[in-house]
Amino acid sequence: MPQMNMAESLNLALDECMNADERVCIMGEDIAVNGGVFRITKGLLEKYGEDRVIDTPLAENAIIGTAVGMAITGLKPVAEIQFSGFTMQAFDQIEQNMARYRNRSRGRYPVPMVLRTPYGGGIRAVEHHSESREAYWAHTPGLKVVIPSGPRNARSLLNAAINDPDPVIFYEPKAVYRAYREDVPDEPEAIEIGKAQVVRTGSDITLIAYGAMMRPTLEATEDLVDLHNVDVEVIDLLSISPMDTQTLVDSVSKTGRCVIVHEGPRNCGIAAEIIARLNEKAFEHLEAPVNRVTGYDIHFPHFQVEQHYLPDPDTIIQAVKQTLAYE
Amino acid sequence: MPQMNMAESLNLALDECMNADERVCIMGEDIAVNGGVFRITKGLLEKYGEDRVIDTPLAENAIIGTAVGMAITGLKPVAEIQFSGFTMQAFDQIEQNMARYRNRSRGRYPVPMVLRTPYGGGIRAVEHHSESREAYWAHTPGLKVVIPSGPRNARSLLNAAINDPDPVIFYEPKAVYRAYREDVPDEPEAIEIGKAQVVRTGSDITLIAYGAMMRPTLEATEDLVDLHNVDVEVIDLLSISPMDTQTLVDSVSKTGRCVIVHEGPRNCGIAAEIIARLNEKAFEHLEAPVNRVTGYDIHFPHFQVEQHYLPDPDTIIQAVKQTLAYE
Amino acid sequence: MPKDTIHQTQKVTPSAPEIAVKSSQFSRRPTITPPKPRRDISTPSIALGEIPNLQILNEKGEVSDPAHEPKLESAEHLKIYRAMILARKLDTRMLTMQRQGEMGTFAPGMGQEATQVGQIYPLLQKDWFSPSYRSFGAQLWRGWTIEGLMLLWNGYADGFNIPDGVNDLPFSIVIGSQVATATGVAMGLKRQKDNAVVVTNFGDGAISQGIIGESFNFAAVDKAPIVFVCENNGYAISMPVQKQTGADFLAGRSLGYGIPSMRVDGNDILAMIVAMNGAVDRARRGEGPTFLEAVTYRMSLHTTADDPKVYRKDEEVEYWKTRCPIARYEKYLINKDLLSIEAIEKIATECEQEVLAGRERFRELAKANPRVVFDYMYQTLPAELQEQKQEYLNKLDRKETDQ
Amino acid sequence: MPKDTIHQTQKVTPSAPEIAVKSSQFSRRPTITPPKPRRDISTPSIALGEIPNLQILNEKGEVSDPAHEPKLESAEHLKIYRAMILARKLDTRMLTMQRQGEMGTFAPGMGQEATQVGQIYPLLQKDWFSPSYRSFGAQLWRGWTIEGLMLLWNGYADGFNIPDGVNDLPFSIVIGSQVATATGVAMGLKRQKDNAVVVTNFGDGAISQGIIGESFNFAAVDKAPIVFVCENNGYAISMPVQKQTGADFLAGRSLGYGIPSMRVDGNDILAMIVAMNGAVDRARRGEGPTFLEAVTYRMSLHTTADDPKVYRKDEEVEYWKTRCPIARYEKYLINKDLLSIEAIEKIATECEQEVLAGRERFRELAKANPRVVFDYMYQTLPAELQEQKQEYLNKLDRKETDQ
Ligand SMILES: Cc1ncc(C[n+]2csc(CCOP(=O)(O)OP(=O)(O)O)c2C)c(N)n1
Ligand SMILES: Cc1ncc(C[n+]2csc(CCOP(=O)(O)OP(=O)(O)O)c2C)c(N)n1
Ligand SMILES: [Mg+2]
Ligand SMILES: [Mg+2]
Repeated sequence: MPQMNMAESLNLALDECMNADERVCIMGEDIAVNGGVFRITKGLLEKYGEDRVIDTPLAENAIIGTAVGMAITGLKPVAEIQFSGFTMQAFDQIEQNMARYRNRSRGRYPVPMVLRTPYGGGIRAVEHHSESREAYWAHTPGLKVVIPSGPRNARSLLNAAINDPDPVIFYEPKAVYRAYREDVPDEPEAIEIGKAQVVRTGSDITLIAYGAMMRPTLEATEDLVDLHNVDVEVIDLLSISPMDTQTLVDSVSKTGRCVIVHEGPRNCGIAAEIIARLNEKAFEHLEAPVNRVTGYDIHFPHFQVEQHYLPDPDTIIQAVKQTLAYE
Repeated sequence: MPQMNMAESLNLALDECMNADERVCIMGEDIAVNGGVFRITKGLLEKYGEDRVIDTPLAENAIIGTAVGMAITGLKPVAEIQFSGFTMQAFDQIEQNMARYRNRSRGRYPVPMVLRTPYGGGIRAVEHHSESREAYWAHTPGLKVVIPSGPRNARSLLNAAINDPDPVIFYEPKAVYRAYREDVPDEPEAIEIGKAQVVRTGSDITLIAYGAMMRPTLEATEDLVDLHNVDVEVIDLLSISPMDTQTLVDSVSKTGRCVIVHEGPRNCGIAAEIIARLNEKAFEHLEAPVNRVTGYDIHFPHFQVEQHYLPDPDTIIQAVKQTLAYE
Repeated sequence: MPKDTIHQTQKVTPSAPEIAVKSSQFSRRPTITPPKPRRDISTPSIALGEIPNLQILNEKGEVSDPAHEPKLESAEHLKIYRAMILARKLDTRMLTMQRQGEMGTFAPGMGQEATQVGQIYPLLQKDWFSPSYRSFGAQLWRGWTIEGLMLLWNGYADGFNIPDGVNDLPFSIVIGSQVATATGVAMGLKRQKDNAVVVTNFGDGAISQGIIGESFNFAAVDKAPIVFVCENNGYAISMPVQKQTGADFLAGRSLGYGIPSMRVDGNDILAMIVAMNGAVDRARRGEGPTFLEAVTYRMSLHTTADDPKVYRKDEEVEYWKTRCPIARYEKYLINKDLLSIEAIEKIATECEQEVLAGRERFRELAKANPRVVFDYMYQTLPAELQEQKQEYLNKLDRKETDQ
Repeated sequence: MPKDTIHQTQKVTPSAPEIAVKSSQFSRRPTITPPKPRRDISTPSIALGEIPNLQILNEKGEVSDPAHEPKLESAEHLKIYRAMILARKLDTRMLTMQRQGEMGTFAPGMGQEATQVGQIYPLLQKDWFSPSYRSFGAQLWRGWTIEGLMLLWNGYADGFNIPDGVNDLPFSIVIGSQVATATGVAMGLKRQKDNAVVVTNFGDGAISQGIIGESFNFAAVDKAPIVFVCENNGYAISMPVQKQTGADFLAGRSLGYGIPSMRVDGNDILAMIVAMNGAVDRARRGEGPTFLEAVTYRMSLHTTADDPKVYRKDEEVEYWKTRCPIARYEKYLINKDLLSIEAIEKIATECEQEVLAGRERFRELAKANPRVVFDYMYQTLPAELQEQKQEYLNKLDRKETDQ
């Protein structure tokens, strides 16, 4: 099992999917000759040629719009949007065609495509390069939304997304791309879109996070367990929509307390939806208000202060303490 | 006090704002010569001339983008997007300029503009003409989002939106445009963006709704009060973002039970956010899970069956009964 | 018209004027490569060439450009004529149905029959068509059924079922949106090397949408096999095309993207067929996209919810009636002895019957099934949607009990 | 350069070639009104006219088009030259700072100094400028400070403070986005009749964005006082302009919208000044928008995160070094006896000092205040955000205690 960082494991997933299925093609700005600004598509042009590795002109809406058309003819396009902030440009084609074509053609034209895009803060980037707006897509019927948290699950999740018969938004935590390496099995692992992963079992409180927020969450967990003697259960959501409500409900029904962590804005964010579901299905087990540790409802700040905006282990620990203290 | 329907009262608000402040100008597709496809801007071209009543070319993104620019020069543009489904085309300029310019210019260029758009189902319209996606905007920092429910509050709320120093998304429940008439005072009433209205006080359960959903909610209320002997408290949210959390918390703290009604998709919708806030601030008072009566996470169906998609009094009554039955 | 014969149209000769040459200054690929300057700016100016205009039949039905008059067999002429009549009959009938409460808001196509039938005439069955909403005429030719169109405009999901053997996309209500999908389809077909082409249409208002420019660019860069047809019918709802653009005509819009273009009299079926034939052939030969501006007129309402009296003069409509595409073609066919007054009446009656028969089938089929609204969302409905579906079905059950 | 003198530039004579005439076929307003056909298509074709190319100084610094050589005072020439040197010095210094960890990722402008300074030279203080991110050179001229630019590229919000007396918009990172805002500003200025104009710039990649086409259209229809400048520097990150478009050049892109255009040698400061002067005058006279394609070259990296070796050859960069806009202008000024080797060195040293002084101020100012991130969201912070702000401030307090 080779050690890989997430950039490499995503590249591996693309490579193996393109190798296995010649309908898979990739497209986006600077993804061919340049191998992508984060080098996720490096080397694929040389292997699969211009027809399947397509450097597109600079227009996100048309990237998604044409990918939908290509999918309708039977291809499986994986379109990259260079930064998730620029999915706004493609909102029209995402909401109006990508998410709808199966339904509006009454099943005749499914859209088995993937929109890959790096999201989130933490790399000292300029304006519009640190957004986390997965909630927009969760609120959009017809899409699936998944977010890996590490090299290993990134590879399997991307593989699953590419092989999914429906359109998938694949958010890549760019802060994790080169953050660490981990063992990645030679063969792709089966992973089901729609399933969360309990990464640590515990009995005192449930911590729910995903993507780049798994790292501060796990860091906080370590402290909580080691220094504060709190037996934390940690869930990596992985699939934002559909969501593995059952796993969340089971966990919180057991622990009675919960903290949810994400970096996107709070208002109508993913945490709100999780709370609504826990309210519906674990109400009688809740011993304290579910706590949200999220980004604020402000624009992502300039990078000198981004670390203060982003949820960090300390804030998570505070929230856990507060939630545990609730009587 | 003349009786007016909502189409007329909105027209009145535009007229009085344009009359009072010559910086106010209106723009959009078919709004000048044609007076708008719903006739909300009727007669204004004749009164205020081409420079202030602008028929734009057919491009929503540029409508919002140029409105932002006009606002930066000191005008107060009120831009109409013909149907809220087509705000998707303008997502880019809404999120990236309209919502951000005050902040990115460090206060130098506020954007005192309004985006008016008819939303929601119920008028037997074709695809893409019945969407309710106010949650997108609530999730977007920098915006305010308001939705009137009747002729009288529509007029005051639009007046407040136009006079607000920040960008406001103004959703108009098109099913209500001509649904009924009510007394509208001659003078605009002071109304504060960010405040909800308790339209009926009660002690058993809180019903929260807004926009077009106020009608089925009030109808359900009548039945609940008259036939089922339930003392319902009803809140018209009016302002979706910012939200009048305090009024909601006070009400639910009193009643202990709550049902929220909206027609947009459920996942990450406004109801989820309300539940999250009640969970945070009224937890100890909740006697039952807060119930959501919302649109489903599917595309708005073709109009022959739209009445089944939309929340109706019966469904609301069922939800109230279920919530009251919870022990 | 029997479906299997539709796509066996006759090869059109002579061919269209050579548009690629005439606007070649725009479509010439770069020849200067580094290390020389990428763009040579040492000449005092760049000549832009010209855009051909094409009209073959003038408004009196006379041949004004004999060099381009297509040599079509009589049967072919009658097939085309009939398709235009059928489109108009459907239009008229649906308007009546709408006024009688049997039809939803829809967008009549009256006056655009030549543009409609001409734009898909050269397509084979394997080719694709991605239309806007005002495209009955073309859709009927492509194999969509009368009852299907009636269903969908009356709010029944079943209207969106794409008939067997038809490759087309369902029409799009979102202005301009279908053009991006169409471009993607063309890019996909090209990669699958099956030599099929795509036609997409949009209005004079639609061309203001950025996505159409983006699509032009993608198609040009990819040399995708697609023909873009702008049906300039004079209005986008209330907005006259003169206020929609600062240019004098729309045909120039594609040139800056390197896509050759032509302006066609869209009320002249022969010009439409010849122009489209040339453009489709170009696409099929792998020479990339073409753009046509078809100059026509919306003789009827924008939609049945519209009142054109607010924004246009009756005299203008009257004027355009004299340019009616059907009348013009009729005169031509009569002059050529291909059509008699009796034949005209016979065809009119047949088409009316066909529409009425379609309406009968529509009436039989017009049963809304509210239970299916979840069924085409995903290949497999996720658990959370299964729950919502159950909740929804319970609601339906309850309603039925209540009733 | 003292701020108050910046905007007192000399009136430029002779004027630019008459572009409005040369491409008049596109900008001519409709003359035929109903009941005649809105669009006359009876002529066999529409001649498109031509796009002027403008180069005044060739790469050797010789005057290649004496008819258009602007008659500028010596002091004016030196001011312009100095502005170009200052831009390059800032660029070079920031690259060093970035490599030394004192600067965030930024987009160097080396090679584009003539395009930069030329495009805002004719602007008055009351005019507006809405630039893309690669616009140091122009922003310095407009009154943005060195320390401000350093601050913002190094992630300090204070860098976005717009200096007093400067009307400009902060540059935009979102490709194409600034063009819509600029168009709206122009529409706003026109309505307020204060006779000011707007210049906006964008790249050869940006022009693929639909919003730019939409903005062209809005500006043309409104006759808004704006000049669109496309800095065609050959690349959009790794994408050569030849793959970005199917056309041979970009200047044609606006014609289909009815906006006249010109191609300018963007490495020729005199051509840039003359072309911009004509375009700005046109706008100020109320004649509407103009589009200029400035052909230049990005001599440096896309951003400091980029490695151009992956996608372009050294020999290409070498070739373009011979076309350096500064060297070319220097030769011209030396030939004209306006500049000596000593003067060149003196100006270089002064500019270097100015940049270093700016860096000093930057270092003093470079204190991030995390406490203000909520402060410019709304005029009055809503209650729920006040709560979030408090939560956030508590977190900061806690951190400070922790440290
Ligand atoms: C994106 C979008 N914006 C607005 C509308 C509303 N609308 C429907 S038709 C129409 C005018 C279209 O005019 P044109 O493109 O000329 O086509 P025509 O109706 O004349 O066939 C408008 C504005 C829409 N359907 N989609
Ligand atoms: C909407 C959007 N899409 C993508 C990007 C990422 N991006 C930044 S610069 C760039 C290339 C721009 O090229 P060009 O317009 O030629 O300007 P240049 O960088 O050459 O000055 C890209 C793709 C962005 N900033 N905004
Ligand atoms: Mg039209
Ligand atoms: Mg460039």
